[in-house]
Amino acid sequence: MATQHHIKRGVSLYSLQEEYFLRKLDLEGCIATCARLGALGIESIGEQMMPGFPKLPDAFYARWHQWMAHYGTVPTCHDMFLDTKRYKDRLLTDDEMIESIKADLRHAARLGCKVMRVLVSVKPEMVERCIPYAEECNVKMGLEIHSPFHFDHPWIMRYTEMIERTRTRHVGYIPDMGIYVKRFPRVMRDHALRHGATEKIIDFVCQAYEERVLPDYVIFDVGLMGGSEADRRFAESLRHIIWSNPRRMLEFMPHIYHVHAKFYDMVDETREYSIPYEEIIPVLIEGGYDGYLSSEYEGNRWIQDAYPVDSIEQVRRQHVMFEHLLATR
Amino acid sequence: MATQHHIKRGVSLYSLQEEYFLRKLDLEGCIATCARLGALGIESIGEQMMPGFPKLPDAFYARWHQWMAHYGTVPTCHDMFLDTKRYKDRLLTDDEMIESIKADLRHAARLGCKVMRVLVSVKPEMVERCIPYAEECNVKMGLEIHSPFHFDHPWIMRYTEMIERTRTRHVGYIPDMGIYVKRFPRVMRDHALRHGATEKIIDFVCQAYEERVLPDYVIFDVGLMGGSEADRRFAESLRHIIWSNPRRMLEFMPHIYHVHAKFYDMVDETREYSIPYEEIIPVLIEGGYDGYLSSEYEGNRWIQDAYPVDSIEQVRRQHVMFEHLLATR
Amino acid sequence: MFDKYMIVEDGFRNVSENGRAIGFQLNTRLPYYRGLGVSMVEDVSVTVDGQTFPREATTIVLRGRPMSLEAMETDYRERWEFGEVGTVLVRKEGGLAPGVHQVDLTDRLRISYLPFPLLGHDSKQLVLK
Amino acid sequence: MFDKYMIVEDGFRNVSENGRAIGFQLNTRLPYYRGLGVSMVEDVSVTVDGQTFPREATTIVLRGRPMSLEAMETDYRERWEFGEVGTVLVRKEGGLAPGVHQVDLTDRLRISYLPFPLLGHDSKQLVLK
Ligand SMILES: [Mn+2]
Ligand SMILES: [Mn+2]
Repeated sequence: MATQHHIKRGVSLYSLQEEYFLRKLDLEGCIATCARLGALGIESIGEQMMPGFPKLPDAFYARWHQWMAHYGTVPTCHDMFLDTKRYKDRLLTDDEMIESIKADLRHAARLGCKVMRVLVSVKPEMVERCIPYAEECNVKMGLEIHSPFHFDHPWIMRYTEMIERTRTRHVGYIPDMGIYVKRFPRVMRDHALRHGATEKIIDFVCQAYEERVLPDYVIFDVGLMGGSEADRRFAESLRHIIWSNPRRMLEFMPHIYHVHAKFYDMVDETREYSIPYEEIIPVLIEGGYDGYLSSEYEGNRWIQDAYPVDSIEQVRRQHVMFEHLLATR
Repeated sequence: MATQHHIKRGVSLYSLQEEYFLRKLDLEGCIATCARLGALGIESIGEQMMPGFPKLPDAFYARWHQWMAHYGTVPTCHDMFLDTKRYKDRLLTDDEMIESIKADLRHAARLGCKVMRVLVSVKPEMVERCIPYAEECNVKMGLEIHSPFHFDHPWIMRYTEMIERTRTRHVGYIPDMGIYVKRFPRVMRDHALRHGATEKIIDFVCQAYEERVLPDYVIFDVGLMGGSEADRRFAESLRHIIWSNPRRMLEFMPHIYHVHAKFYDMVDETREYSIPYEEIIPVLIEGGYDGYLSSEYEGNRWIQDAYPVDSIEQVRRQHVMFEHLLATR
Repeated sequence: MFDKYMIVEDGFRNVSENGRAIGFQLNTRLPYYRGLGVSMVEDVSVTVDGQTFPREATTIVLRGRPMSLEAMETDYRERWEFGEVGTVLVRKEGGLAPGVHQVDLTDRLRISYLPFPLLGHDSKQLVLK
Repeated sequence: MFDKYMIVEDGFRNVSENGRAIGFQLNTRLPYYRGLGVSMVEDVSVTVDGQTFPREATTIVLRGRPMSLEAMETDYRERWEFGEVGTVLVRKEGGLAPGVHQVDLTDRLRISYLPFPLLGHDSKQLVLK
């Protein structure tokens, strides 16, 4: 059991994308679902469930705040994207990027979010230029530390240098727990098997993952083993799945605004198959983290070809696990 | 200028491989060269400059110690290898690996080395099994943290876990400063240009390196740019060249036994083109490191096709730089 | 990632003009997890019974508004929203014969944070009435 | 990494037995930065003027001791030391004609810590007297 802390539970509506996509749930239905699970922090993706984004009418924001009041939920975070390739023949100019990020900040503020997720690929210079506007909006910009990046990756170090140099209090991090994949996800393994990969090679790759062998070596060995195209793709996936040390969050804790509680496969109400929340949550507590654990279910794409997807049940299980791991003695 | 410290200067004879290979220097000549440069710590590779290794006669060791006395040098480290693929049709068994490592420990002890370099690919289980023998030999086993590994890589984490679990004082680290390549090495860039790579693409890759872009993305983009095979190989090299944070050594300092002062290109007596020793050495001093900076020149392979190699001059320049950076006020 | 939902089972039919079939249409969604400006929808390619139709013969209809694939490339306002069902209209003199057809749909999307295009593919047997 | 030093300029000559040339030889070093047990020298392949000689025709001589490439594969004692000059002997009835030849040498080494074989290649014009 955990010691005293102020960690809160929430859900990124990303988790319910399958149900929304198929129009089994609408935006209000997603919010109501989270409320019912006692996960009161609502993270949202404008481009996913708010048609018309970024040009949303006042009425939309009015309705949003009515829902928050009605369901007792709290807006936590808006996830921005940056379409640098909007034009076929050129990248966005720096000024266009800034305009795009500002529109996201404005939206986040209007939703009532204290935090905005910055896509990991956004250049630190662009985020730095937006600091004054973020201050104005009272929204903190959290760079999503998404696999295969990690806190000690040189790309992330550029952000750390910028944060230290500017002493800003409006740029920090949103670690995505997908950087703590300790065991190779079973759903990805099974998906590969259903799509032409060979059991012997899959086992070899998963074993190498557990041994933390350099992906280059595994990929080369799979080539020697005469694997199929599906086998090679599976081996290549090692380049994008990582295990790193959850304790590295401690050094960055003052700058961690929000946490993406990524998961692929809640086996039952006590554990995720590949991401050891029982190791992660104690670190967050030790570091004094006081933001949200925001569920990010990403299992649907690995099972939808063969099984019915029940994102709500998956999120429910994760939150039962969270309740247990967060319970103070 | 540095504060008080106990860092010593030495050379890995690896640095003089070109001269030894061409029989311009013999083993004694290499040692004499280091002594002349005031780099008194001698790191050696049995399989490189001690023909007959690992079965060396007593007379060899007697001569070795005479040289050390004569030149005023000190044996620092023996670099082991492990030929797991000695047999064409099978890998070494665990017991065979242990025997091989033990032979290296024995050799290190007979040379008078306090440290043995363990190749980064050796499995932690094998090293763990050798701890009792290392204790007996009074030789510490230092895992070489070699690019593209780094202190926070999951493979290295396995070693850290083992060291913490066993509380051994005979397994630690030898960081190779090749993990701190801040700027893409000029000698590699020029080598690629001489061997069919395109200037435009080389520049793109080097620029992406400075920006710390994920190698996968750069490699893909080079493909789109229609690069040649040489260009693609150059882009692929990004997977093996890394910049990481020298300050990460601080956490591991009690376990750092030795340092490989890797370098490719001493521009003059004040700086290496790509590895910022002016950032690295202050961290070693701050952490209280008291072992050797052991030169590891690896520029020869990148220039020998076009220019005469002068390893001695390169090592000399590095040590002038070290003297300056280590000088206490 | 939503490939299996790209082809919507309902709505596969011939399209007539002045009583003559001039092509056929089917309903479709993008296979991506958010909406996209249509300038980033690089291609929507329809194959029926092994015959792939030319890009020029293809029109996308979103909320009643038809657009050629070429026009979409430079349209920076229209968006194809997440999970939104649009219609692909393919010009083909005489339309398709009634009965079962093997329909393949391939989308190519330009996703800014990916160095490569995102390809989506779905294949379904549909009955044209 | 020491490819350019693989072919040693001196020592290229025909080899005779009972007054008849039965082949030729040249001196060579491994292109690697340490010595290797010969069981890990997977191949040493000689090409002269575009003609590659069969593996069976090739013998390596280290410190006066000749070994076939096949025998080397299971020899776990002999080592080819770092920078050591060995001799490649190639059987060829009549040897080579005197004069200039384009000589190519390719080594394949099994390096335990590399997943792929290490290939070394050198190409030089040598004069056979
Ligand atoms: Mn995330
Ligand atoms: Mn080294």
